[in-house]
Amino acid sequence: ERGSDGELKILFWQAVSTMNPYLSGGTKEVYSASMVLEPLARYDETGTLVPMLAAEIPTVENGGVAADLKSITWKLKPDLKWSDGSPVTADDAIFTWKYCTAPDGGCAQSAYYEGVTNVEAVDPSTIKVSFAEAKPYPYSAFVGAQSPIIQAAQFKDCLGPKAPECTAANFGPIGTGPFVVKEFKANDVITFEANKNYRDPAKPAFATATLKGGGDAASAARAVLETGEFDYAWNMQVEPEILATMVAAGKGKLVTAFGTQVERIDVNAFAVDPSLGDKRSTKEAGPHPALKDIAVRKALSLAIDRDIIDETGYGEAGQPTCNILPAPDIYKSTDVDWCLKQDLDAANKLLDDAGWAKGSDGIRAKDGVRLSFLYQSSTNSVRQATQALVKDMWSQIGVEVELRNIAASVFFGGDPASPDTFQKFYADVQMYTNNFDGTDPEKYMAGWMCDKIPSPANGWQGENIVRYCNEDYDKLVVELGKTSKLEERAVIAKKLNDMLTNDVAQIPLIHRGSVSSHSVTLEGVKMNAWDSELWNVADWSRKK
Amino acid sequence: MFTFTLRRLLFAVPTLLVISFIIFALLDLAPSDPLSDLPLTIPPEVRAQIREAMGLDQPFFVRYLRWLQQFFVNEPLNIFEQITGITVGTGERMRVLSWATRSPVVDLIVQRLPQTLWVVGLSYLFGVLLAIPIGVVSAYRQYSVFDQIGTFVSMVGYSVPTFFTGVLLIVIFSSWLQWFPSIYDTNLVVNDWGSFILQVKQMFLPVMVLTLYNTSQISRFVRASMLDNLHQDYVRTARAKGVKEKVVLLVHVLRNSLIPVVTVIALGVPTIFSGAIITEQIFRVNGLGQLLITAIQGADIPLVQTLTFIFAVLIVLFNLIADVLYGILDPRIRYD
Amino acid sequence: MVEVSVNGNAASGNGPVLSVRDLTTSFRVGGEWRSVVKDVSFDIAPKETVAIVGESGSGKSVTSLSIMRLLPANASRIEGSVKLNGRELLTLGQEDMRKVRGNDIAMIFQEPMTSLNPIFPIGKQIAEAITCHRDVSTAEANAEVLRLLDKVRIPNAKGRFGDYPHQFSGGMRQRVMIAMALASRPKLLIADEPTTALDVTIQGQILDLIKVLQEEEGMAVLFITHDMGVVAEVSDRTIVMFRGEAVETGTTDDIFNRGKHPYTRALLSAVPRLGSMGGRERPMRFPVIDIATGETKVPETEAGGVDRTKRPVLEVKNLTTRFDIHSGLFGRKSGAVHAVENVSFDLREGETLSLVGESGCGKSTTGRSITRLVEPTAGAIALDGYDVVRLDRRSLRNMRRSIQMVFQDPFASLDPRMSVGSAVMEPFVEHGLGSKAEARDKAADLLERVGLKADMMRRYPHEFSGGQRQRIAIARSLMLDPKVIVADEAVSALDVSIKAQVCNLLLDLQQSFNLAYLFISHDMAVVERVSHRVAVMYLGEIVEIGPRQAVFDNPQHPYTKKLMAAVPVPDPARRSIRRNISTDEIKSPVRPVGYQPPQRQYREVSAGHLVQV
Amino acid sequence: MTDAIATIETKAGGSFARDLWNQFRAHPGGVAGLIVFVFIVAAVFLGPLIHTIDPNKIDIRAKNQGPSLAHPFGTDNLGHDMLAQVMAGGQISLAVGMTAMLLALILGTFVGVLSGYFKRIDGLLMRITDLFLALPLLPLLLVIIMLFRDTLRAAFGPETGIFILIVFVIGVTSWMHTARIVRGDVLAVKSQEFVLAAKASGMWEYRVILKHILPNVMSSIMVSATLGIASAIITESALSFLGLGFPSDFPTWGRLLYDGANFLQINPSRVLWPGLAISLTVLSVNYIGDAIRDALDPRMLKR
Ligand SMILES: Nc1ncnc2c1ncn2[C@@H]1O[C@H](COP(=O)(O)OP(=O)(O)OP(=O)(O)O)[C@@H](O)[C@H]1O
Ligand SMILES: Nc1ncnc2c1ncn2[C@@H]1O[C@H](COP(=O)(O)OP(=O)(O)OP(=O)(O)O)[C@@H](O)[C@H]1O
Ligand SMILES: [Mg+2]
Ligand SMILES: [Mg+2]
Repeated sequence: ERGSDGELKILFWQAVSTMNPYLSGGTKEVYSASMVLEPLARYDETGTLVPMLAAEIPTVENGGVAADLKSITWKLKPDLKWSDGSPVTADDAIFTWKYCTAPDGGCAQSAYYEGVTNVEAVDPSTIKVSFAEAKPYPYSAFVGAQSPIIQAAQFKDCLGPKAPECTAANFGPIGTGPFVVKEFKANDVITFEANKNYRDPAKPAFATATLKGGGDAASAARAVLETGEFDYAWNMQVEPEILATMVAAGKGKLVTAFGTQVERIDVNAFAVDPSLGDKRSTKEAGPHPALKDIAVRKALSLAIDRDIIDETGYGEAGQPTCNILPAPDIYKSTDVDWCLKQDLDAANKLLDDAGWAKGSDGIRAKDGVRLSFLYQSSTNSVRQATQALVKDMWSQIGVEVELRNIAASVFFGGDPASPDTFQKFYADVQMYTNNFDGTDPEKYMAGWMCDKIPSPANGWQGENIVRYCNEDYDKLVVELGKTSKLEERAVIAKKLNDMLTNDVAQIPLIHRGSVSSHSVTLEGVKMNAWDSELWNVADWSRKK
Repeated sequence: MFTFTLRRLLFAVPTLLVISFIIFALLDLAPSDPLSDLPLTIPPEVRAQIREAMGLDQPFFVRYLRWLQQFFVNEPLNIFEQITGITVGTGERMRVLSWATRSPVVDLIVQRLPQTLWVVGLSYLFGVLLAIPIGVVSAYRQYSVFDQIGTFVSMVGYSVPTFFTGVLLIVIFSSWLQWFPSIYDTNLVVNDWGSFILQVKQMFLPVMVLTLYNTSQISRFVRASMLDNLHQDYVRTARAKGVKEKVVLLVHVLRNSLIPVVTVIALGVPTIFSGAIITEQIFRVNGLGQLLITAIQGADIPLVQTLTFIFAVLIVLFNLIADVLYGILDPRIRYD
Repeated sequence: MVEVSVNGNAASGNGPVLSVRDLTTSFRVGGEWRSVVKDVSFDIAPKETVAIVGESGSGKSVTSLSIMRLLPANASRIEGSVKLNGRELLTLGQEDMRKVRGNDIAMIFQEPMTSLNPIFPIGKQIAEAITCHRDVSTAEANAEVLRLLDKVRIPNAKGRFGDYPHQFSGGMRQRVMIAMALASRPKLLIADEPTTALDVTIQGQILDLIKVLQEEEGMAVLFITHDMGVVAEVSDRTIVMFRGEAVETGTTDDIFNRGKHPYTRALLSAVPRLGSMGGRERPMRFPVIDIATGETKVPETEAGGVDRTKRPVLEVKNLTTRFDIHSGLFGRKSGAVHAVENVSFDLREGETLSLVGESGCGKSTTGRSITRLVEPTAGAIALDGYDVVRLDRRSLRNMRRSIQMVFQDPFASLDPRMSVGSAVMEPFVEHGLGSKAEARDKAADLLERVGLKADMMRRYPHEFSGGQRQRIAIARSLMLDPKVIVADEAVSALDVSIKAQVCNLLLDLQQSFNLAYLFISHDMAVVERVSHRVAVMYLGEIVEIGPRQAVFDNPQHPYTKKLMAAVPVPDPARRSIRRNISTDEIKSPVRPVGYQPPQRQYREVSAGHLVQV
Repeated sequence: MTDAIATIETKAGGSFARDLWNQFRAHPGGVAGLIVFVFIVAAVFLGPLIHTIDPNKIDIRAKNQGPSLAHPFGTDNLGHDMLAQVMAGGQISLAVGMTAMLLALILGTFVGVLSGYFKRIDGLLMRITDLFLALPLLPLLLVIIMLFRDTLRAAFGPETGIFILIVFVIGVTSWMHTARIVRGDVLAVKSQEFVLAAKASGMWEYRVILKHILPNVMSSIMVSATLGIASAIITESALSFLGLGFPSDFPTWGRLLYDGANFLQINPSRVLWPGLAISLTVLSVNYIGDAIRDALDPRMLKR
């Protein structure tokens, strides 16, 4: 029964800064907004699309998707109401599209509306989205937690440059979800209460909810697992043994879901010697003197014991992997596994055969090029532990490593003036996690194309961080774009993945899952890696 | 004294302008990026649009001047309007907006102020209130057991870093004993005895850690200053008059000793407002310190700029207040 | 006055107010007890004034503080007996003792500058002395304070009730202290060097005041001083202390005329007496008497004369130095301290010109202007061929080799963290006049010249006495072979006997090196002894200048006369003479912007003796 | 004659330094502090000669161990030997503490002396002090790292380079208190007659400052120095705590403490030892500072 279970206490150790996912693309903002705002459809815990505001998922079969793949038509559920009682109509969806695509609005999710030429109301409850070109995978606009429908009435004066000025709306959007924002304290705490107009009269079970922010992952874990002060905490990036002791307290448990995140080590294809100055890490610098040799790259990958890394840094939240595209299942390649097991002998042999001989200092060298690498990553205790482990492992094959960690705000920041961004990659190798939204890998795999290499020309804005360039690969990607059949797409995607791994364009390490913790008294949590973790918060309840 | 104050105030304006410029330039130069915590899945074009919406594509001076206008004209006008209800002009003017939250920075600060004042301010107050008697007794009974112990404890108090004591206390009192919550609830409204107890409980650990630190530091000052004054000629005069020892100590010596201490205390007040970054972080008190550190980590330049600038204003102001207090308390000092 | 024998039990009708027997006071220094007052016994009869006299460090203050029991309890030990009207004080409980202090025995201290609490208005501080012994209302106490302030002759008592100590001059502060001491009509007043820190004129005022009040109130006074002149003026009986012991006790008259102990005689011989130079033209050394034997070690001899035919080494013409006062919002100039106004004089080799005048009249500023330690506003200074006012930095540095300074405070004028050897060598080394070894030889030589041993060079200033320090400072000033030495109150802070020694030293050095001294002092008696010529300054101007003999024997300007009259006369016979000195504070030299100093005319009384008209 | 008296009272001979040492010895806290500090320094720099495990050696099988004979302080979650780490961390922390303190001291003294001695630039310098008080440390660190890291890395190698950066940042942001205190002292010393005497003897101003002013403000400078070491160690720790600072394979006490904090329950010694090391160092240094101040107290020198 709605409101019968009292208060739900959620802890996000990174605090939420706004409730409008269009203004901040941050995961925490998207998740918290998903308690209030809903899209037409979203992914369930298995990565399957399920209708939310829509009555059903449009497909070519049911006619919802046009045969030429150039439009998709959604039907709203009947009698949908905003939390203020007004009806949800197709106009709200149209407005949402306009809102996110308005010039100077800085909409963080505009990628979801890419290629959309028009959104129109067929009737008050039917929305037609048209695309410029055929879209083999048309579920982007209004799908997933990143692209929810906002109320036209509330945001009508907030278009374009005015968007940030509508503080009240951004902090307390009117939605259709199970909860309503009662009070929003930016970067601190959000108080919710149950939405009286929620379409399921029995839900949510909780009368109120608070979402508290701040602190660090370990203390958040402690608050749920050990002291029981909170019901749910997100993103438990904590050393596994610590989590294990906390879980032993018996107040809570961990839940994990695996999405598409892969912790990887990028190997730079271009030379990065500091003497090259601004040419560093660009085509002009020429190929990397050591890493251009596939034997070296392969040896590096072989020398890594991914199990140990997983065990010390990830535990349940990670699995060793050789794939850069680890999920969903249909796209997951099973062909490459040569790197899963550490094989120092094979690695040493590879290097010996390739002529990299150990010098008096134990470091291998060939033609005056020493295998001495600068290995950078963002500041984060798990990453630093991994760095230390990898350094140790590589030292066993005669490779010397200098570690560097850079504040995340710099490393992942795009400041073109900073030498320390991961896009500039002024290092031999670097480590971070990347993934893609939703379940379709096409755009993600396109990120290794030759023209996506970051360079001063494109303001270092390109997804091909490793500077991989392979014509065959590019051709396959183009083919993928033309293929609409799921099975065929999967075959191509796996091929792409295998190419990347076998060429050692980068070294995949760990397939990372999202881990959250919840109190043993909380029921109904279905951990979801494809959408907001709070996607089914309406179904949560207190164990009696 | 009045003209001295006025002159210093006038002089403070260019000083603050220079400071604000330097801070702005520093923040602008810093390589951290407000978009860095966005998922990597957000494509570069979208990032460029977001930057543009933040005004980041504008030249440095334009942004600085705009901030100046927003901070010195718009925000005060806004406060004026809120207080008086009179609308000046169109009433529509750009406020200083945080990049991360897209909300007015001043509102954020106002929201954070209570926690910081409660926790950091209260511990400062406790620190002062405890430090004075401790310092007085320590000095009066120099080299006594009390003094030795007091000296040791206060040494420990400011030698042991708060991030060590803090973590230790949380594990002991929150995790093992479960006496106090490990997370500060900013939503708690104190309206009855029960909630008051809760409030006291959640403030206890951070306030204790900070109070220990503050007490240690200030009591050292009080002690030193008392010792300086205890051997002054006028104390002998007072005794020779037959004044009671208590009065000698508490009226003659203490009053004189407090003059330098008061200025030290005044100079320390701005640090209340900067929050105790690490302590707030450890005890999850979402106060100004936490706001500042998240803003810095998130490269939220308008927020960092405004916070640090307010901090600079407080520093300059309390420097002045310290000087003026000195002049008021010590009749020998006459500026002008 | 009643004659009371030393061991007071033969007292007439009423016994002694205070009776001290075998007082021994020790301090714990580094774990050991060291007595600094040994077996001192004396009595004070009602209405009697007893003086304790002795060198610095002889235990005078400790004696008085022992009586009051104001010494630090844990580091001091008092033995013997102190009886106040027959009541033993040393065994009294803390609270009872407190009731004695300020009530039965009151005390005034040496340093009026620091003995008052700086942050309370003086009215309040005096009232406190009343309220802590008597249960009176605030209004009554305040009325009483006003009466007391009137009594100690503070002009406009009502208006100054709420003023703070720093708003008073030294003399006025000492009056406040006296008022405070009188608040409960004590039976005994202990005055510990109440005038030492004050100017001559002010000293005279305070001495007079104490005498008058004593008569009015009928209290006994224990007067502590090192100045025999003061003793002669105030006391009925005198106790001479030497190294913690009372070496001689008797009526003041006896002590002065028939003192037996060699130390007493040494003290007396060293006292400069105004008028003792009558008829002599040139400066004269002080006699120095050996304490052990009582024999004169250094006889009085006349110093050298001055060759008046040579060009002066220093010529000062119309020197004016003003310090601007800024105030208001933009710090505009709102006035100026006219510290030195239109001062002219000259100085020849081997000559001593003394600048005298009360505190703040601009003596030091004149000295500093000549050395360009402060920038003169106008005027011309010719020193040994340098045009001082117009020198650039480099030649200024060279110029300073010709003129050196010796300062008042021997404790402040040496760097406490530099060995005296380095301190003396420093100027020589800094000017690159020779090697380190040469510097050392010269310094050693000079140290011996000033009566110290060359092997003291490695010691630090705190290991020397005040007199020794002043010798070191003098040695340092000689290091550069200067022509002129500005001695700014160089002997004022020293004890009588040491003062005599240092003056003798200065005279000796003058003869050996043919030095010219600009001798700045407010001590007329010393000035009379050491100078060839004298200039009297008042409010920044020279009001009278001329050969010493002429000025002292025939003072013309009223201010000069006033100064002369203020000097205490070390002759108990002339004790009852009162000076009738006004109670004014010193006039301020602060003038508004645009103030035009009046044109002064000088009248020549006799050859070289000029007086402002 | 009185000269004779005074000479009796003076202790025969004795240099300034010896006096100082004698005074220092009379302060039990200071002596204890000195012993502890010397012990820590010795342990940190000589200890590795006895306990020869490489601090960066990873032995993953021996992770999270409690104290044992092989690992007296236990091991961390990667199997690093904690004792070796604490010793290596101590070398860096102490070196950072000392050098950053020296830098802050030099800057603070420089500014303090100038603004105390030259009235004309006093206002300006004090306002600059205000500016530095207001400067946010973290962005400054980021900027400085961005601007100078590569140059310094090229010139001094990665470790020394980052060391110089950290030291520079800590030094540059912590000289203000020294400056204020020194300024106050200079104002007091400047008005003493020996300074005037030195000037009157024709010394250059800078020589006066060097030879007379500086030695006389030494006592505050020394106290600032001891406080400075302490606060530099704490600041470095705080930087590590906030995730900036040295590279991760460069243990410092602050980083060890920070990394260990989460393991407090599993392995308390991970927090205890670095925490204790920081606290004891700072405590002993503070006591030493106290003793030095007492020993340099002019009241002690001037009888
Ligand atoms: N609190 C104390 N502890 C140790 N020694 C002391 C203390 N007070 C005074 N003395 C010593 O006692 C001796 C006598 O000192 P006292 O102050 O009585 O001299 P004084 O005759 O008053 O000299 P002055 O003329 O300089 O005032 C000195 O040697 C002094 O150093
Ligand atoms: N640097 C200065 N700035 C402003 N006023 C000053 C300065 N130096 C001296 N004065 C003022 O100039 C006047 C003369 O001072 P000066 O020191 O020359 O007097 P003095 O005759 O030496 O007195 P004393 O006997 O007290 O030493 C005093 O009123 C003093 O306050
Ligand atoms: Mg005395
Ligand atoms: Mg003077």
